[in-house]
Amino acid sequence: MNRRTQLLEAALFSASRPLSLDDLQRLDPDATAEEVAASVDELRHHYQAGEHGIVLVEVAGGLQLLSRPEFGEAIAEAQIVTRPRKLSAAALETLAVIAYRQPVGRAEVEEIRGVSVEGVLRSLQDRGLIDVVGRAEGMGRPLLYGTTMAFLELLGLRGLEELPRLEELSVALRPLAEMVEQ
Amino acid sequence: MNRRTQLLEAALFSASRPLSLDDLQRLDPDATAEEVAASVDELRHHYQAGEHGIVLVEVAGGLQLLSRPEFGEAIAEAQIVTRPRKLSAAALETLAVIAYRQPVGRAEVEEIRGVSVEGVLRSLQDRGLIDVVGRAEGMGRPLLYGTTMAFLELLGLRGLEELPRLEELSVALRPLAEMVEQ
Amino acid sequence: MSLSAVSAPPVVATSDTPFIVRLDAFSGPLDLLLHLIRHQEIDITDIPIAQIADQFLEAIDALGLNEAADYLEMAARLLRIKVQMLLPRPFDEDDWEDPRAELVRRLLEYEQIRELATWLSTQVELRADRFPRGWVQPLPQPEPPPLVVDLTELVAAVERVIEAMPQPVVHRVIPRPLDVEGATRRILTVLEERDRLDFRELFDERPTVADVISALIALLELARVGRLLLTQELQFGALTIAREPTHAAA
Repeated sequence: MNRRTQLLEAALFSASRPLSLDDLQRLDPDATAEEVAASVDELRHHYQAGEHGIVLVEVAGGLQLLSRPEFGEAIAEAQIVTRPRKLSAAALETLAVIAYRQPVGRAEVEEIRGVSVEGVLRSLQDRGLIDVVGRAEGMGRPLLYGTTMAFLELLGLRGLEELPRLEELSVALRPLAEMVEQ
Repeated sequence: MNRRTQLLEAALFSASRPLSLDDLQRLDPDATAEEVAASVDELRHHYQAGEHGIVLVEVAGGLQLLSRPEFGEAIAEAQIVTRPRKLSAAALETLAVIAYRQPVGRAEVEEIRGVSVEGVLRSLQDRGLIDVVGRAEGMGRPLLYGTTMAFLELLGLRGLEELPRLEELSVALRPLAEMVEQ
Repeated sequence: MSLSAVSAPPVVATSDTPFIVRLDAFSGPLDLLLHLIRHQEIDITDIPIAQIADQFLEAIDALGLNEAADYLEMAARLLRIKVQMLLPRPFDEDDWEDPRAELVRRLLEYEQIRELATWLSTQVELRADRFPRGWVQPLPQPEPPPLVVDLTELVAAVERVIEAMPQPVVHRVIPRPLDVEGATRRILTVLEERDRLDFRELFDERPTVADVISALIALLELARVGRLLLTQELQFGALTIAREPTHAAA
């Protein structure tokens, strides 16, 4: 592979979308269209000789390097692409806020956590740990979230009343208790 | 390349994170550890011959396919990949303290840096570069922080042992020790 | 890093050539202090504290209190060391403990951290030119592994939330010049009424940096001439001001 072909390979590898010939041309503005096409051909040949786990395919938007489909199942089974076993710290914290303050709107959760929680809310909802339980009064009637049965099951609780009460937690929790009363 | 090597190549290619030898072994449970190692060697050779835009590197306790650094600029300029946001001086200093003192509590980081680090800790945690790794004994049982695999990935390190050793720094602590004894 | 972002100040600063430093270019008071020391090629084991303290105060004077909180603590520390340096040394020099020793230790430790931060930054940049696979391939999804969460984790998460809750914002204030004389008068007036008070009682709800620094300088001066006693139980604890017994109220 010459240097230009290597550059195109690196770009096709790192891109999060298929690359058009225009995209590839922009990588090396000095190259002629023929030179770019020749590099693409070289790559296609290299990967299509059946010697590799990767192939170069033409999809709607352009060219893309993909792993060969026959390996998909083995990769999925080894859980190499997806590996969600534990909730992230961000998800746990959001879940904690919702558990203790439900029903609660997104704005309030964001105010407490000091960060945007849109994505986290969606993923908690996808996992069935929280759900929309109503709408608040007032402007925009924002959605209110609460925890689900699955949440209780996950924690092995019979009901929300079995969550540790704030007073029973360490001293660090007192400020929240005060805030809740406000 | 035999079929096993192709499978490993496809898996390394599909994962956007480093894969450990255990991960690779799980792909082909019938293969012996030696066979997996042999396939890895074959791949490494194949990509390291300087013929490709991609290389196989050891990072964060695993193996990862990455594009070759000399193409980074061209790919970023063609807007095919956006380079990650740069870390602020405050974030870098905080990471340095945590990397060397982990597990370490917020108070100690603040003592060393001489500033409040509440916001920085939170944003480093949100970026997945540090995480809570435990709690200290003693009053208030403060949270202890440590660096994550993502931190190693960000730096391209195989492990924490690749961080420079304190003795290698130009600012040695020795003159100080002498001074304190005076 | 931060240093290169600062326009070069004069090599030697005197009272008529004040430092012009952009504080936002510094990552904290230690960074600023190191800059003052290293830029003037001062021997770190023999810091002219009076000169450095003045330059430090000058640099932070323009700050609003909100940004200055971390800097104020350092200012107080410098002023305390400055006073300690003025106290007569014991006859036997071996018994003298250099009041600057702890500060020097912290500065050197911090300088190490800064060097490491630079290394990290270079490393991140090297790495930033190598990209991982950009596209996440949709693959047949196996049964997702069961989630693992327990109550302890949830409780820990609650505590983290509380710890990280945003602090109330103190509004930016317009800087005023220092008024040490006024602060001295106020302290003496209060001490005529009371035997002891907490440092914080000297201020109203929203003191300016100038207020705090003025009071600090006044207090340290009054302590030095023996008009009052300053005590601090813990390193970052409350500062208590007490009347010297010899100046007891009539």
